[in-house]
Amino acid sequence: MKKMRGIGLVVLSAVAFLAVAPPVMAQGDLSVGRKMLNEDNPGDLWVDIGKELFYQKRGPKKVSLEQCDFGMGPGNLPGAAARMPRYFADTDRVEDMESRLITCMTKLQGFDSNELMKKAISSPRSKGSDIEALALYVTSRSNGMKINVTLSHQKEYDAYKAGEYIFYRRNGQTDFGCVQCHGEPDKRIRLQDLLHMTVKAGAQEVASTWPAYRGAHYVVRTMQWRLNDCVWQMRLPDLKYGTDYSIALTTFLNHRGNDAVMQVPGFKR
Amino acid sequence: MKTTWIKLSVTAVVGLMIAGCATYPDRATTKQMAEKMVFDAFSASPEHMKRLEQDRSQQICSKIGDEKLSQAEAAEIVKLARASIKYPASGKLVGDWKNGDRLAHNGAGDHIRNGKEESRKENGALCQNCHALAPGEINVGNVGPSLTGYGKQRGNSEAIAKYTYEKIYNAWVYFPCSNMPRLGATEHLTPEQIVDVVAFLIDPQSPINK
Amino acid sequence: MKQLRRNFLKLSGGAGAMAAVAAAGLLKAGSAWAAPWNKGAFESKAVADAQKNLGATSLIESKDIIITAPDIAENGATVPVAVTSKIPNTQSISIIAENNPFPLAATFEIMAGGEGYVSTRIKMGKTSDVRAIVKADGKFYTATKEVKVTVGGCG
Amino acid sequence: MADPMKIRATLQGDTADVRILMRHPMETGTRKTSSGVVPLHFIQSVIVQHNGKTVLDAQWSQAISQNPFLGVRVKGAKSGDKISVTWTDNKGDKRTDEVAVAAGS
Repeated sequence: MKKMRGIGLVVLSAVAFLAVAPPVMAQGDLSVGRKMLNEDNPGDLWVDIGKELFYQKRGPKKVSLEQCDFGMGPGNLPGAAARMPRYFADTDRVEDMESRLITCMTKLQGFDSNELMKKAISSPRSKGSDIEALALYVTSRSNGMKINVTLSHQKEYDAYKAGEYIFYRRNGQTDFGCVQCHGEPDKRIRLQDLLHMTVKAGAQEVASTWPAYRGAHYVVRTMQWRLNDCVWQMRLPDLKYGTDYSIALTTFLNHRGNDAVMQVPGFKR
Repeated sequence: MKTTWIKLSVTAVVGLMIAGCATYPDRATTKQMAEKMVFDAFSASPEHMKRLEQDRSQQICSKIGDEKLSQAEAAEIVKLARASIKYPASGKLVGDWKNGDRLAHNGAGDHIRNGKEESRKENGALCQNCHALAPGEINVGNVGPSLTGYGKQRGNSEAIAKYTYEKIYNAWVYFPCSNMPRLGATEHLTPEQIVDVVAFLIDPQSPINK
Repeated sequence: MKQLRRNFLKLSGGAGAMAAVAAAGLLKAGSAWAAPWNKGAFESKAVADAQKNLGATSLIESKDIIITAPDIAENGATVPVAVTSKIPNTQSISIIAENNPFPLAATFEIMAGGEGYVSTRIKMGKTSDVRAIVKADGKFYTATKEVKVTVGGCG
Repeated sequence: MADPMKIRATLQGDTADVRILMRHPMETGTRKTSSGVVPLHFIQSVIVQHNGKTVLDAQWSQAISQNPFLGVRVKGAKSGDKISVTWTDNKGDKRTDEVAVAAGS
């Protein structure tokens, strides 16, 4: 230990370091911070909020969501999210977590679906939306279980193939499809890592980490938000909530992400 | 005629399902379903909805999985790209590198939120999002190749200026279906903006060549 | 005695604070006693002033202070920073983000039974040295680590 | 008013590894929204106690991130010991939560 003459010395050495630092070196330098953020994820705070919302009697019909069937029978949550999106006979449609929640909140609780969708994606720095918290809670009940999105109903096959088609479909001012950013390993937009989704490991990360806490927004986000933001960056118009487009893309990615172990909330920059 | 055919194929699929043999839809059916999904998924003015419509080049370039571009398709892309390129009225292809530097670091323009187009004086050139630029810059992407030392390696001849201008205007003229947006052809950038970016890339004084 | 004085300071902090203290039953035995908030240090705009207000007139550079933080922060609004002090009798750890408008982010007083370790997350407006100041046996020790902050997104 | 914290306290040898997540806006007083500047609102004090004895007395500024995290280590802990955490913000809001130290894995 030696006495320091002042801050100037430290600043000088920092400048010297900058001058010799290699230009770009993302992965290694970022991993320390990512590990620290992942270990203690504020998104965990929303699991309990979602749980409370799930069991509360809510909506015009004043009932809880305990009778909501996520594919494993009414109220049977463990493992249900790991198998979604999937076909639901009551709506004769393939649904993902967000669209299924809207179905149940509309049919069972009597909420207005347009109102729900309007509020589904919360403002950054807010307390988050009900659907964000509920989606996290229900998905967290599959934590530790393997993703197992099976294709058996014809509509599931259709969703998968349509999702694949959309993944590669180039459009808009940027000429982008999803694959332009997510088709190669170790790519970044500026410093932000892009998952390599055309290989299993990348698809597995998608399938097992949403809903996630979005650090820059301080709220929990669902996959639907991720897709909205992607198409915004692609310069496409406003993506509607819970459409077959999103469900198809999610079916495509989650099916390819099978066998990943669910661990939500994820932590995203 | 066409719809009848699709109806028939859907019936066939339903038939299969009942027999317990649901399977992947064929190519034409997939396209039909997915295209409908695309146009049902967005709420926008007719003008903004047009962004979802693919032009001929985008259609060709939307290869699924490992599908490859054929020789004939590549030739068609190059031809379409060549035809798209417009040059600045001044005829000068090298502009102000300082403005080009600013544009290269600007990732904005053409976004749509809540039905409204981003209000900006001008669009950014988006370079920084995908390319390494001046030496030592950290906050740069790597989806495209590094542009550090671009002019140092290639020089700043008229031929290089023309190549660079065309590459930015419509990258597909040299690399059919590459990941790079056709920045001039889609009117994201004006010819006048592109010449400034050309200067940023090839001018020996530009920080990218230091 | 000392605790009573602290509590008095707390109470004099305004009616709102007083109501909160009373409502929370802070006056009961065994409840948490907070040291008064170091207004001078937290409101200092210069690093040197913040240091002075912490009582640290001279700093000894120490390798026994380990700052764990990313070299590059992906999001300046949430920069994880952990400080481990191996200096015996560590009494407090302060975290300073030198280029922030108000550099002092936090001060942790560590009592007997606490270990010389804290981990938290701070906001950083721009690339800066993160400085830890450790008080041990009445002396002040320090270490720094640079964290580069980039703006996120493609905005 | 204030939302519950999430506290994990796990024994590692005779030290409890304590990890605390809190929900709080941690407003810097400079953020502008369409309805004006959001007033300064942040946690100023966090106290961590081990079986009723204060082991950490923290003072924070508005530079601590929204939805704060605090990690500390408490020496001489046993499984079942009580760890309690109390935060107080600049508006006088406060919150106390408590957990028992869990045996390490």
